Amino acid sequence: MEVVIKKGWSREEMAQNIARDIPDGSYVNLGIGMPELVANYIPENREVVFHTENGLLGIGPSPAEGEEDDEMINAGKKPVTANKGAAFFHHADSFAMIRGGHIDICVLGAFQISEYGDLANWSTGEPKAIPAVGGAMDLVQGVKHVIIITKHTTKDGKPKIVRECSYPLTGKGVVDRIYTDLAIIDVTKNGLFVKEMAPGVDFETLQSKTEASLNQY
Amino acid sequence: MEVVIKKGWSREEMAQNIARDIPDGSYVNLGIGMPELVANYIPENREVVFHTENGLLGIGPSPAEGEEDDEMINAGKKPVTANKGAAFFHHADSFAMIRGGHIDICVLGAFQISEYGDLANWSTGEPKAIPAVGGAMDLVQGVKHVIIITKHTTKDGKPKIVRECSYPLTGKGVVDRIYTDLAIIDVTKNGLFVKEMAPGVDFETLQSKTEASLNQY
Amino acid sequence: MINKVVKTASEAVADVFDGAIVMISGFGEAGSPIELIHALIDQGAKDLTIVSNNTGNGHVGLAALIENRQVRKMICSFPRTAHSIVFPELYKNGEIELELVPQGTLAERIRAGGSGIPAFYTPTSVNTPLAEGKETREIDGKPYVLEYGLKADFSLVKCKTADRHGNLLFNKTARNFGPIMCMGAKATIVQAKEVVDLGMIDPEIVVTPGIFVSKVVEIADPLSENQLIKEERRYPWR
Amino acid sequence: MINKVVKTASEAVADVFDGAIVMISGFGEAGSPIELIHALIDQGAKDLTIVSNNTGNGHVGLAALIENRQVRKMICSFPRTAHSIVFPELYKNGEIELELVPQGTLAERIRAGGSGIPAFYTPTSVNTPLAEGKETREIDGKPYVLEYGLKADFSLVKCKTADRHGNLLFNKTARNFGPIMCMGAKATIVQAKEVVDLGMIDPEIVVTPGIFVSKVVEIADPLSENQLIKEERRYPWR
Repeated sequence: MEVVIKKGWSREEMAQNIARDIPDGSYVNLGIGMPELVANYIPENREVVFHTENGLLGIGPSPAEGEEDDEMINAGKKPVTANKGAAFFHHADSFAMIRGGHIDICVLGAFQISEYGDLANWSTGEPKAIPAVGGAMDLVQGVKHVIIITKHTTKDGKPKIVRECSYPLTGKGVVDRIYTDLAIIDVTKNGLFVKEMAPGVDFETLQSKTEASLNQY
Repeated sequence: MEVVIKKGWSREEMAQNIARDIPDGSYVNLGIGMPELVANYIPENREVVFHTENGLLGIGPSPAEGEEDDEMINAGKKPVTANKGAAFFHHADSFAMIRGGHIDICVLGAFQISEYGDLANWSTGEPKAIPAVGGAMDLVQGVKHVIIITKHTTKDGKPKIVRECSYPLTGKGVVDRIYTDLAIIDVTKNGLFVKEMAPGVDFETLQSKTEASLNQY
Repeated sequence: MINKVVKTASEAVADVFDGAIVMISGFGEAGSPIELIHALIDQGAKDLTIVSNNTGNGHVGLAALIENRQVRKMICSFPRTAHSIVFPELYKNGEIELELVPQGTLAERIRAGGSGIPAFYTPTSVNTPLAEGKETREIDGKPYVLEYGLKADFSLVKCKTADRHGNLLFNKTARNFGPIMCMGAKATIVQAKEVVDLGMIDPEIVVTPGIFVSKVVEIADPLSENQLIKEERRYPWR
Repeated sequence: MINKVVKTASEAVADVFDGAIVMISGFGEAGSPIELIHALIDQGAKDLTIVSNNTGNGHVGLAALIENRQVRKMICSFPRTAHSIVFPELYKNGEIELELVPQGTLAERIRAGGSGIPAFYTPTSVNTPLAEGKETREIDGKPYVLEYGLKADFSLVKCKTADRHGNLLFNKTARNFGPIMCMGAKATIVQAKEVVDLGMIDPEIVVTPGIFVSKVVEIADPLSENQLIKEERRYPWR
């Protein structure tokens, strides 16, 4: 009998890993795309309030088909509902929450993260590309804990955790923790520390897929 | 038969003079004390919305005795009511209205006004006095038309309209028009111009009670 | 008497002039005053600078205004959305200007402009290309960027309920930039799903007090951008 | 589960420490959290810096806190009101510090502190003694003063209605500084006339979203400062 070693976490498992680490009572902003998955995995005994920068605290589950409302959407422009205890507000108040340090955690995607916690996630810097920044630069500066969810490498296998970001920065020294398909990595003053590795992943393999130097606790 | 010449306007007439000049549809902030009288004299066919900096647009008449509400007051801490179409808001929004140039007219009292429209109305500068400024400095900078209501001279007959204010300033070059018991005076780039004199007051008398130079239109 | 209610969208936007700075509410497909924008297309004012979070969708509303070549410059945070077709095309051809502003900075600049605050410091965009050429400053040991208040000549805003004083209520996440854009313009033009009698809106729940509003027009059944995009409609209708 | 409701005012203010900066809501006699202040007197934290528009009335509430020598410094706009007796006396004797701030600047500094804006320019106080020693700057040909955001360790706020998430509704002009002080502190402590079940407050009319609130205590029948002053009461009661 052959033992099948599963290499790396799936998208759902990455989201689960993050959800597991979000404390009860947290106020959380989820970026567009993969970060949105996190909402599905909050343990049932925890109450977490989700914020969307377009003016809602207390996002509920997606509406049933046919129940969508054009005027009830999240930052990704997808239809949402509101939980009990929700509140609507305008954009300046919404970013007062973000910039003012009132949101506990945000989960964002990334193009690159440097070993100093620099983040690049808004522009590839290509001359023909249309730049679009949204709320990312506000989130990384204002939110207490900035968490990244990303595949460990690009589609063509290049490291996303690098010594220095080559793409335009979203913020310098802003990332607190990185959740990839291969590992969970803390960004500390003393460098990157591997907190956990996916089943079947060893430190050497992980380092080989990472440009920046990794440390073990 | 002797002709009795009435010298100067009463407090009520001064307030009436101002009320007469407030256009229909204006948003108006009234200072504490004599300015508050203006609200009583708005002609019936005009709709004027009164603002109080402690968070209400649409102040209505004073409540009947026994109907007062501790939590329904104006900036002078006096009980008020709210008209139809009123709105409550917090202090930052209230001063956004003031500082942002959204209020058409404010009516304030004065210790001194200079011929350049400088206003002193918050402190006599006495070393033992407790300074208190409130919203006066915001009003004079932000409101479109700053109007002063004041006796022409102090209790002991000294001019209040002076060449230069000796009291600490509330704002420099901020006053647009002065309504006193003796005259209505415009503050212009070319100096003070007398728009109207009270019955029985002549220009010479008026100038003799005014330190600054007055001009006639 | 104060009566800010006008009868038609065309009457509401009649004063918009060539070269004006115009704020337009909305985030994605929620809260965009589509009837006011279409009236502005009919009216024809050109060389406009538009302040709006996005650049419009499909070929209707803001996208149609851009397509009709009435817009010289966009000030926005996210010009590239799923249904944005018109702006990217013009931008790549160098036919429209873009001032890219982080979303929170955009919101704060609009609020500042409406609040008499000419400039403020913010941590957002520090050490990024969007801070290049801007004044930075250390306060309590942390770096900040100086940003300036934004003021518009006109704001076009969509809301749920209005009265003749211009007191407004909004609907869910269609509130977004509406209330601050009402503050930020010399003249604020609002389309409301319903205009109610004065006194029908509880003073405790007013979101935008009438002082921030110049004109109101009732549009009882506003078009849905989503629907128009699905149907591939274009404005002017053809 | 999120439950910010605590049982007593003493429990609510238990964490206030010596030397803390504390914002206290209210304007004149409206909106002052008198039960929370009295609990703070019982608790005894001293050397406090208090941010509040006025300096309290008679010998109760904020005035009693000052009289009990727990306050080192007041940051306020109008320290001299009809019923303010305690502060003027101490101030004349040099026993309490005063930072006098124009009311709109006070409000804006509190909002800025709570919004991550470290500093902003304002026209208010330009060319007056209150601008002395402050940086000024010309923007578009007009002079402005640089003012800094205010942040507190605690805010004590009174409101009408709260739920267990800390969503708040206020009552009439007792709203005043409450909502911005909720934003401006690391820990915001609220006394509400009623605590209602989650879901009872319409999300469209929430004035202060719960994210800005740390603790809520229900005080169903708060004392009236006006009444206490008429009765010449003093706290601690004697």
